[in-house]
Amino acid sequence: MKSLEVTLRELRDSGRKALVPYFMAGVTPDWTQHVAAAVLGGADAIEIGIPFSDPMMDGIVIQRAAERSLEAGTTLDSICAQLSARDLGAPLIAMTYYNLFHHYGLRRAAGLLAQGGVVGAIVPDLTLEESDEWREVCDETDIATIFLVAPSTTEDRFARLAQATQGFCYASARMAVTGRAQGAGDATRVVEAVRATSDVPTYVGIGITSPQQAREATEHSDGVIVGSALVETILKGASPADTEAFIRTFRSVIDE
Amino acid sequence: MKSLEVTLRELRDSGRKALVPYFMAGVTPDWTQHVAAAVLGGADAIEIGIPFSDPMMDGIVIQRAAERSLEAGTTLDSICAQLSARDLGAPLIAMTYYNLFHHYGLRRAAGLLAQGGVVGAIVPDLTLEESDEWREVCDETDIATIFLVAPSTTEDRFARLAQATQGFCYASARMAVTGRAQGAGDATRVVEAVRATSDVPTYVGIGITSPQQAREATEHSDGVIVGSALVETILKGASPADTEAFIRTFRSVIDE
Amino acid sequence: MSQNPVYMGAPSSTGRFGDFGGRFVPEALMPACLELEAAFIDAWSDPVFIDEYRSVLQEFGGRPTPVTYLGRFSKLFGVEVFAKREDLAHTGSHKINNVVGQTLLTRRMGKTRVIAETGAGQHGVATATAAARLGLECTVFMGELDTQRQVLNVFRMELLGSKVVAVTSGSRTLKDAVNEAMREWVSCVQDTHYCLGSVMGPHPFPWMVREFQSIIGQEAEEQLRLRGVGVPDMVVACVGGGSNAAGIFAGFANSSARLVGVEAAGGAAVTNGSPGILHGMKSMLIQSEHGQIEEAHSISAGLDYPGIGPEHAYLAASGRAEYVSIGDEDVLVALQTLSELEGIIPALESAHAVAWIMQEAGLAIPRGSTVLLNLSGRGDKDVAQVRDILRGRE
Amino acid sequence: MSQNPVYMGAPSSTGRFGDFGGRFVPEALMPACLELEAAFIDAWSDPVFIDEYRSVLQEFGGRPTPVTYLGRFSKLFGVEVFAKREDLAHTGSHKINNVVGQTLLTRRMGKTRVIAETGAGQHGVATATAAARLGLECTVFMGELDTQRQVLNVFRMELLGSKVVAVTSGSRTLKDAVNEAMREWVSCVQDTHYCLGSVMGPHPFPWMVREFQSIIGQEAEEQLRLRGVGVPDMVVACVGGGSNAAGIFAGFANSSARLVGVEAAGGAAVTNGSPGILHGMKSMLIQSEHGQIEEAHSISAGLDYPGIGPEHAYLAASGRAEYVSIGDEDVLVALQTLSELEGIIPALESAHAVAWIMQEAGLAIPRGSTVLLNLSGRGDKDVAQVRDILRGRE
Ligand SMILES: Cc1ncc(COP(=O)(O)O)c(C=O)c1O
Ligand SMILES: Cc1ncc(COP(=O)(O)O)c(C=O)c1O
Repeated sequence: MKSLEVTLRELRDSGRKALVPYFMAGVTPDWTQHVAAAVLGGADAIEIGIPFSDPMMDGIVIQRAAERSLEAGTTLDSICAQLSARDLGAPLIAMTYYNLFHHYGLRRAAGLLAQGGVVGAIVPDLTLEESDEWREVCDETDIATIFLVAPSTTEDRFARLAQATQGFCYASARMAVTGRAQGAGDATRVVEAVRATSDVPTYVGIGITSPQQAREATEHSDGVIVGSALVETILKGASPADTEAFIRTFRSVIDE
Repeated sequence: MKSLEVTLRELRDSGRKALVPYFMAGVTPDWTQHVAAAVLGGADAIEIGIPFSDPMMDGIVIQRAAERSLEAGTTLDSICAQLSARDLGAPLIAMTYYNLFHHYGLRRAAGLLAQGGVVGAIVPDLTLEESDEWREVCDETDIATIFLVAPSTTEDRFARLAQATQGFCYASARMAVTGRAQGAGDATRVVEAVRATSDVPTYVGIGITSPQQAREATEHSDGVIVGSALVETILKGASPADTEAFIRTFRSVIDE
Repeated sequence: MSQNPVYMGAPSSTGRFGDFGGRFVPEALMPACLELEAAFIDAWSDPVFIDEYRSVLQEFGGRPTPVTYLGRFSKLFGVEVFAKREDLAHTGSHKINNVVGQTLLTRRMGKTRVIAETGAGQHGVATATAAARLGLECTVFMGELDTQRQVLNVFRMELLGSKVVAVTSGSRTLKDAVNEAMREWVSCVQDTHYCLGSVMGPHPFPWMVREFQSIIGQEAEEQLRLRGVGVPDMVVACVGGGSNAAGIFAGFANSSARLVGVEAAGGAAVTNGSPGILHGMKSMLIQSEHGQIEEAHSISAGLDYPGIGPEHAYLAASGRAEYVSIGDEDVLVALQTLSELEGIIPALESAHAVAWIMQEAGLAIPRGSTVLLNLSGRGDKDVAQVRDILRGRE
Repeated sequence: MSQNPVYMGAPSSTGRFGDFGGRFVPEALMPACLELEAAFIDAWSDPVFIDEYRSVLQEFGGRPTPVTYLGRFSKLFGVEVFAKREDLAHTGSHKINNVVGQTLLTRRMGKTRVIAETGAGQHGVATATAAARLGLECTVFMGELDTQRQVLNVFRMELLGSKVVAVTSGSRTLKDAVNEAMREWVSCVQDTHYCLGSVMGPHPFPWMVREFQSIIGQEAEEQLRLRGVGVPDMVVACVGGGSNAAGIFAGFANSSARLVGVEAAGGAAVTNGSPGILHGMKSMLIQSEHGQIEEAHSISAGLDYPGIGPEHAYLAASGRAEYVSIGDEDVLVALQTLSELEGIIPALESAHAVAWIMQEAGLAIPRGSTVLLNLSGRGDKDVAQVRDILRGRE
């Protein structure tokens, strides 16, 4: 079992609902400080978005963040170098599209991530069927491969994805890309479908924009992922302190 | 034999080359004074252009004159009324397109012309083949039907046209509409082709713009028609006195 | 025993259809008209020529064009409408049929150049196209106003190697372009053929152009027959000069089908005109009380003509065909309706025929009738204009 | 005994053509891709479906399109060129073949709506057309820049009853329109089919679109055979995503004909690209050293795509087909040359293939070779742009 999953299972067993914010790497020069602030504010793990020119699964907010980051010259190397320069105090999970890893070479990409302290990877356009190679490479490191399930996922796929995912299972609350819809949507049904075949921690994402929604989502799941809502504040100029406060609010409402 | 032909044959027999200027009726309020001036200057007969919206055989100068005349409200009635008001001192030959006569009704049109003292008609889009009705109507009056021949006319047609034409035969010097080309062109050949089958007076037109050209054309023919060159001066504001001078110049060069 | 007259055969030897047609041209053009008549009669009875004409239309022109059943349109209006798809012919309308025939004839007559008139540019582009294919020189006359309204069609002709001459006389539109082409023809009959764009002009043009277009009706007749529809109750086509209508009527002239020609309300020569002589022919014309030809006005440049081909004048006079008219507003609605229901954007010209069917379904067209609609051209040429009109209203 | 590989059959069960293809989509779309794959396999072995597909293409789409011998062009360049005339298909290009297939499949799957991406608007107009015919709702995604460059095509789609959404992300062109259509599809897979416009995207799209386009090659093969030309020495087509090329290659994949795909120099995914993953497929892509997809640049919007269909990547890798590229200047000259010599104004896309033939006649194409050129579309959509460019130089 990958270390990420060990950590997240322990978290669940401790009774704490996981709060996983998403940051776009390189979107501002001080982005790692935002990450550190989020950890201070109560984040349990961090999703690190690695910008890609064609983010098929992302809505307008994360697209803009990716564009801004790419314009600033961000690359996979530069991100991993920045990450390896400091310990951010929580498990880091990379989130990006498969072309980047493919282009760098899977082994080289995984090596860079591992050097940056990354312990998990979400690759939304990498289907289970196409993932063998990547998973083998990850298994040479401690990087967990995290799969998504969606409201449209069929029964047999729920089973296979829940078996295959490592660390946690990412349950899309809705049929939507990031930042498009709001609220828990079909989360309960999706989470239950995963639980029916696996006891892997299951987090709800896509559409969680308010602390209240996060709280509702954790009522039937093990944690939440907060993406566009947070990225938007950073695009609008939030400071690391603002980010800490943002996360703290979510934390406290979830923990109420 | 129509009176026009009698007159023109006498003219030829007298050794004088005919000079036939063309005027666009109604182009200026004083157009009939231009006609009278031309007769004073030495014109032997007058072509009276009756404006038509679609003058297929006319170049840009006569088109513009027709447009101007139509804008001023000229109609076949108004022209004939003006003509019947005074004796202009020379045979008048109407020149227009067949639709006008057809629209008025052939008999009515011919009647109006006759009342206006018109003794001949040139209808360039009325082919010999389509002319029976019109000729019959004209034969109820003293209006001569004048046909054109052209450089493209074939031998058999030369014969038939020269037989059919009354008053004179209009020999196009060139394959062109009025006011397009200059000089005598194929005139000699065309005139000779007419003469080979008929002794009707034969006048050269289309392309006669200078007294010198007129003179050359009359060397092998019985007369000339001067159209666009004259109309252009009137469009540019020539007075009846100018017109008289214009004609006088042609007359004297022709008679030299 | 009374004999039914035979419609749409050859005209009289003087080019008459009943009282209409004939030949009213300057003597300078008579030999060319006679030469053309002889050449056409000769060619049209020569299997080699006919073969080439047909195979060029097939291999180059995209014939046969299909007949499309307009399912959703038919359902909505309660009549069974089949569209003959001239919009799919090369250059986007039926005009190609005629120019392929005439350019082949040009070459056969040993001439090396064609001239043509054009309104919106459809016939000009078609002529430029057929001329390019044969390497004939080509000059197109176009009213100055039209050259400004249709800059892209001017450029298209130039791309195809033709020269476009802007005509500055008269109303500076189609009627004047015809005049100017005739004038030009006078000066170059020797080596030049005047490739007239519709069933108009002096004999043999109305007959010849109809013959070159009758492939539309022949195909449609066979297509409907093979598909079990048989003779339709009605054949409907728009009428400018009348070539697409003549072409499709030709396939049904002596059948039981009612023939309906739809003119633009602002250029309805049959409804509002009277007999007269223009452009070498005797036909129905819109003219003033003093016999001056009036300007037509239509949203569709191709119907913006104050006359109609002489054979139509005859078909109207004899009662064999009916002629109706449709205004600009209804045309716009028809264009939109056919686009949305059937995925076919018709030319504004063709939309006149569509509009009449929409207007008369259940009235002049009994419910359940089978209607053959001639979709004479595609609307691509018109979308900029339609957009401007519709946007201007928002 | 060594066996020749069979080209252009079905891909592997995971949608691979050699190393290329596959399915790289969000999990949310996987069920839809699987459903589509099953539906296509079922439909494509159902004679009733195939019959309807073919008869719609015939009666509505204008098929078969002819093969035209380019006589004057051939003479000038010393090679025998035959053009497959997709420019004569309804809506002006081969795109109609694909959308007729996909919209019929949409209805068969019980879905009531389609979405599509479009660059210049050709595929958008085609989709809007086929959707209108079946009464399907239709939304087309188009880069904001493209909506500005192609206002008339936007209006055309609207006339056809479609909604056009301007995509404001990324480079605001075709690539981003695909991303946005995929995103939209995630939120509406239930009732909506994504009608992809080329042989790209996740399995089964590259295969399915090729199958729907292979009617081009089948027809051409038969047409050349019946006319005694037989198998041509070479088959040449332009390549954006690669659907028209795949369609015509399909008729000759296992023949002796050389297959040549012509990319735009500014979007030459085979020549200048490297393997990567985009828009659901693994293929050759133009990308930066850091793995970011680059923008393509071409005078022709339809070739302005940084990738190529995966089967082409495979045909290139296996050596069965050659891929070359042509720059904007040569394309302009080719467009003018074909227009003047043959009376066919090609689409800028298709003019790439023409330009390559002009460039290589007597060189890579031996004198006297028979060449089948896929004239994928007509240039009417491009004349305004070409005019602006040429006028700008005067
Ligand atoms: C598409 C289309 N339909 C009809 C016409 C009218 O001509 P005709 O009445 O000769 O068919 C035109 C003329 O340009 C046209 O382009
Ligand atoms: C006429 C034409 N040809 C070619 C293409 C390129 O697409 P593909 O490579 O899929 O045939 C397009 C795309 O819009 C097109 O419109």
